[in-house]
Amino acid sequence: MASVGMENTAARSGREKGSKPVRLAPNYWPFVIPALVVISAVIVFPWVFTLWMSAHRWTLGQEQSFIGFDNYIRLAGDARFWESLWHTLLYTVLSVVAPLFLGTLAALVFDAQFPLRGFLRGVFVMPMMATPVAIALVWTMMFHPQLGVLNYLLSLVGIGPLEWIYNQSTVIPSLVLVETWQWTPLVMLIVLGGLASIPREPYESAEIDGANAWQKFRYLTLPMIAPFLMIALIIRSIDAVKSFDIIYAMTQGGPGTASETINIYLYNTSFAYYDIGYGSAMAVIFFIAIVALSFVLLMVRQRTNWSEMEER
Amino acid sequence: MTHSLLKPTRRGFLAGTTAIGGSALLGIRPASAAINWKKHAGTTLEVNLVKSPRSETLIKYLGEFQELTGIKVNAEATPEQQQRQKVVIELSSGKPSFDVVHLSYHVQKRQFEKGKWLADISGFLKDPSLTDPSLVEADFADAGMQFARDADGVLRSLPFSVDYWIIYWNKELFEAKGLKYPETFEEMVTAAEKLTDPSTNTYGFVARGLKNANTPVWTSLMLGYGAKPIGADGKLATDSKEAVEAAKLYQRLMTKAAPPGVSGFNWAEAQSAFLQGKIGMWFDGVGFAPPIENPEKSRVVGKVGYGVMPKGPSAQASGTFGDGLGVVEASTKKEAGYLFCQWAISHEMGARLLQAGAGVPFRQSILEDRKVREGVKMPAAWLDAVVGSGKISQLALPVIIPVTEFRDSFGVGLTNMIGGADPATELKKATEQFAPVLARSEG
Amino acid sequence: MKRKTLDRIGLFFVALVMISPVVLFFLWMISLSLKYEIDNGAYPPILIPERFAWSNYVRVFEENNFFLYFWNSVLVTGAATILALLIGVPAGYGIARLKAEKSAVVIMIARMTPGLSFLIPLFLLFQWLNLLGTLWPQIIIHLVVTVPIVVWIMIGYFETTPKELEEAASIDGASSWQVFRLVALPIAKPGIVVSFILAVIFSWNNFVFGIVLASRETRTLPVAVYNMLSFEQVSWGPLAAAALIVTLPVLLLTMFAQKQIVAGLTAGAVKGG
Amino acid sequence: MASVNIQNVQKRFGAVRVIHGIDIDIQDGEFVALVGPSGCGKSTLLRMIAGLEELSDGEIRIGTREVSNLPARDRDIAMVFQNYALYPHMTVKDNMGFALKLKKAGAEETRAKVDRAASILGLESLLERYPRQLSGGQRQRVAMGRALVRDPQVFLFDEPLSNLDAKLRVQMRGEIKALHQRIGTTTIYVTHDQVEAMTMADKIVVLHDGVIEQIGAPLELYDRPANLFVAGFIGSPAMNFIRGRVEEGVFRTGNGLTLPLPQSANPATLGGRELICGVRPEHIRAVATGGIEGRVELVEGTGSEIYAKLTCKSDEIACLFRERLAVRFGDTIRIAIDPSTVHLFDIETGKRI
Repeated sequence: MASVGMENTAARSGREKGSKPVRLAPNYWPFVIPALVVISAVIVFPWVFTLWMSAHRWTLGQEQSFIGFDNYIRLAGDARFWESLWHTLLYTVLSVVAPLFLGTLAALVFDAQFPLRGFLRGVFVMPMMATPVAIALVWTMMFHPQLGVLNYLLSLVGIGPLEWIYNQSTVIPSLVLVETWQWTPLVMLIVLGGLASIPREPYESAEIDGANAWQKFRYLTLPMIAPFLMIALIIRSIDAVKSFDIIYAMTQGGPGTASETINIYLYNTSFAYYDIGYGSAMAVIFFIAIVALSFVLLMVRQRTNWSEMEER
Repeated sequence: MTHSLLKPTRRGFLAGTTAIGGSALLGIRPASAAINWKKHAGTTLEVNLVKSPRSETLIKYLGEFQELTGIKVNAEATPEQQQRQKVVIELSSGKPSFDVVHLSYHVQKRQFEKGKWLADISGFLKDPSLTDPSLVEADFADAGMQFARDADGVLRSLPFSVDYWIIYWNKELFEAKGLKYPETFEEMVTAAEKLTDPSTNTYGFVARGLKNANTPVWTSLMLGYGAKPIGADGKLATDSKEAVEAAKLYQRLMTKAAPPGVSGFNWAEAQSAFLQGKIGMWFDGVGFAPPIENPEKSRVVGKVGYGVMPKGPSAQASGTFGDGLGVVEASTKKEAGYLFCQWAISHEMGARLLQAGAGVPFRQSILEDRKVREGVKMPAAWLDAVVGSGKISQLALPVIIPVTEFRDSFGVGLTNMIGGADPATELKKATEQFAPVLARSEG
Repeated sequence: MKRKTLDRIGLFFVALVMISPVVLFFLWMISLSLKYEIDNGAYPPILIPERFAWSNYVRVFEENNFFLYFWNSVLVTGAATILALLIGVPAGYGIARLKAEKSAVVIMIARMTPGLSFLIPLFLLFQWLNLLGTLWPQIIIHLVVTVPIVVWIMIGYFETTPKELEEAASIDGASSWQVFRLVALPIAKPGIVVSFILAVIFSWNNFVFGIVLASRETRTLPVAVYNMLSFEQVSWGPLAAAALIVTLPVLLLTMFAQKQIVAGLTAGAVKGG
Repeated sequence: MASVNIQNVQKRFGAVRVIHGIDIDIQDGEFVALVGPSGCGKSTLLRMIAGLEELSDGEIRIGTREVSNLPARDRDIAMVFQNYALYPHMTVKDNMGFALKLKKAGAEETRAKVDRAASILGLESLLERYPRQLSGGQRQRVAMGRALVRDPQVFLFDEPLSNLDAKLRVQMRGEIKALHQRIGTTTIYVTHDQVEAMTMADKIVVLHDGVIEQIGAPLELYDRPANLFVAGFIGSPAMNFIRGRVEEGVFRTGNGLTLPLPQSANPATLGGRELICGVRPEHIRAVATGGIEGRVELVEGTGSEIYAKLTCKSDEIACLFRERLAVRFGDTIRIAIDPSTVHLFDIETGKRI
């Protein structure tokens, strides 16, 4: 027990000098450090580097020079940038609202009991994880104004022909159609989870109080799934605002610049015009906007919480 | 700076054609005894190509080159847009992953020169141990040499294939309406409008409407009005009277006679539409004959005429584009790379290109070779159109660095015109938008 | 009772209507992939052609080295996922136990950042490290996607596992590493499954990074499919066939693991406050 | 087995002190209960003994070893948690053998020890089950079994019975006590339930706001609570506290109610000051005549006893009668208090006089 005694005196003398007592709680930093290193290298470093590039005039193949905020000033006066901002906004709002509405509807249906429910739900969910580029290419074929199957189907019911992604005024709604097709299942699954967590009693009591189906939905279901709708809204907003694959593969921002979102403009600036400095400034602004958006959404979410949600 | 290159090339082109008339006799064998093809046997070359029927022809016969030289070639072909992006990023980083690069002159020439990315190969060309005696600068169409030489006159690439824009026309539809192939712009428009009948889903004209892709359509039309996007004084002439006239013509064709949705059409959509037999005329590059004559893909096999661009009010001109192969300055295998370029533009490979309809070589000796011409699998009319276009060839895009921005800026305007916007206003707007970009690029 | 049966049949038909866009899309995709060009361009469209163009699939593999691209995709996705699990799971544990809210926010922002903005800096980094031309740049850049997902989901999981279990283990004589390996890790197994699936899907589907970083030998499937939009040839059939080949693995995964996927996707937002 | 010495142990969370310098001596083999209301610091103290929480100051010894700076795993203790903390991914057998596995004990030894603990606790038939397949009482037993297998120096219990229903709680209480008597390992038992503490412990430590209010044997605390807090906390129903003054040899409230003084009290020294008089409800008898008159405000009968609340001259007094009385709401009855059971407390300090 000699060693114990030594430890004992060492510890005591340590305390007498007024130093902090030895940490007993397990040290968790070793668990975090590898990830910290990787994240610094692949995430934080690019952030910082982008910031640095944005203060330079830097076009591939040409000399680079420090220009301070000039890229940002140029951005403020760039009509195409503001236009792309507007497209991003429109695209985001539409591709949040439509899936949210349809997804809720689908969840209400799939929450009920009917034959083959599990199988049908499985089919419904398929688009969600399909490779966006692959999907987009097939949609492009379907949207073809003369040869596409969609116009044919519409012609059967006497509508059309529409020009879909080939017309400046219909391109964004058409892209949103694809986005909706792909992401409605996600909303459906989230809301379905919400519906499953709703207690039965309020419905029984509402039944006794004489509520009809709509009233039950409006005054019970809707408020109770609100937090889940909020989750869906947040995820959808963040994904929609940075949507790239679908737009790039289908229209590359066209016709004209009618579907050019910030992300696409950013891509074109950096990789088609090689104007990396300017593209970086755009990336920085875009980044700030996304972060701001998500914080706003998170704040709103905390307000809509009717209870601390079940952890899982 | 740029205008010297933009001067009409017709004269030089014609001169080249006649001067080299006899060189076809020099034989088809690329393996001239003088060249030491095996000099770099064992080397591995990385070659970066634009995906196209041209590069596919190269890749198809790559085995022959490897056998000939003992050089191992890793050739990659990526779609044009991606290839351009990737190549520039790699080159500008100073350590490209390839030794030989395929470039589109009409888009990248200036940029490559400014970046000093390509090696000077004029020395190689004079070295008989590296170069076949048949390969002389004079054999190339004038446009090709203008493309290949930099501003100081140094040769930095070998012209590979030229692209003239022609009119593909559906003879059946023309006959049905009792129409002839148009001789002038005016006739072209009238024919297009007459052919158009939305009730049967038939349209008289199709061309690229998609932003960026559509700009060459307009600049090609502009040539017919005797104008170019950048005037002889080096200033932007994109809102000149001629430019506006060309844009009006574009607008008229694309709104009155083109299928719905054309503002989203690139060559692919236009081609799909034309192949279905419901389009009277299709205006695009010369390389689309193979799919048209392929019964697996086309409903118009044997029904298509190939026409030289009709005459405009001031001139008859065929918009000309081209690509070349260069050796990368940063490469450590420049000679091996040069051997590859030389093989790629050799008489034999050029003949294969032409015979398959995959592209048109810049070398006049190939075009003039009767034997080669006999082997062409495409209709004779196509070859006639090629040769005819060669005679009125003019560069259709300005030789500047920001070609992509140029095409984007004016492309948006043109797309807007299909949507009904006023050509003059759109061009003015685009010019104002593009002017500072151009200024910045050369600044 | 009868009323209820009728209701169920009604709902069944409503559900059929809801899935019809999905079914039609995939049917059409299959149809496109099995038709010759001439049938693909036909109007009115042909759903089931007289001759099936199996050659479309053959062409995809013959002309494009699709086996190599498939294998590249498997390697990139596999490595990026496994590496992300190796570093992300312990990190999620550490952050949850340290209650390091700030690092959690960094992770969340990383999840929201558009992938594009990472490309140039990392490209230069890879070049400096002389990694270009290998699969490593893609594996590493995919970590940008996979690590935040894994960490984020795992934080959520470890926060919900009772701390007392770990205290019990440490009283039982376990070191912190043993506590993690023998107690925390087995309990969080469902979370690991979820983050594995999502990391695989997101990595597999990623397209942006490949456009710039992939080359002939290192191309992954989504890029390869996009590259099939070759010049001067329209080939809807092979294109659709390739699209189908690319997306099939993840489609299967989605169908079998939809529950876990939702759990994972919502985890971030649930814990997002 | 070992004694446990706690000297001047303090705990601060930032600027907030939750434990203010505590000293406890626990003899080898003793069963000590730490009781107090929630938030009094008893669990924190236990966790400091366990090594799950750092000491801000002071020291803890187990046997002769100073353990304040040793991690939990080196302290040779076993702990039973409130919600059992069974490893959900291990069978009962593996749960119980986990500590031995970590010690790299042989398979034979592990099996023998687990079997022995299982037989003590009657878990033999459950060894292959997973925690989720067990009832609450069974889980509780497995948690104890896990501690038992360790054969540690000290057992720590953190409110182990609070998740059980009332009947099971009483049963398990007995079992733990029996177990301790059989094995004799030093045990520290945290609870907020004074009944548990009273019934099980050799020694009770009453904690309140991070300080020890009193340490003593159960009956000592009951009979001679050191202060108002302990007096009110120990015993159920709680002691009556009545404000008043000592006047003319009796205790008189502001409403004029008079109560007897304990014999030990010296009226002379206590006169004039305001004091608190404490009387346990069970020490009040009903009498036919004399005593104090009161109106019945509330009656609750359990069969074995009757709990009544009276108003005596506007002062409220709670009584617990062991005999069956026919009292109803509104009745007037008479009660008597044995002076020997009366406690007096200083109103300022709360200390017993």
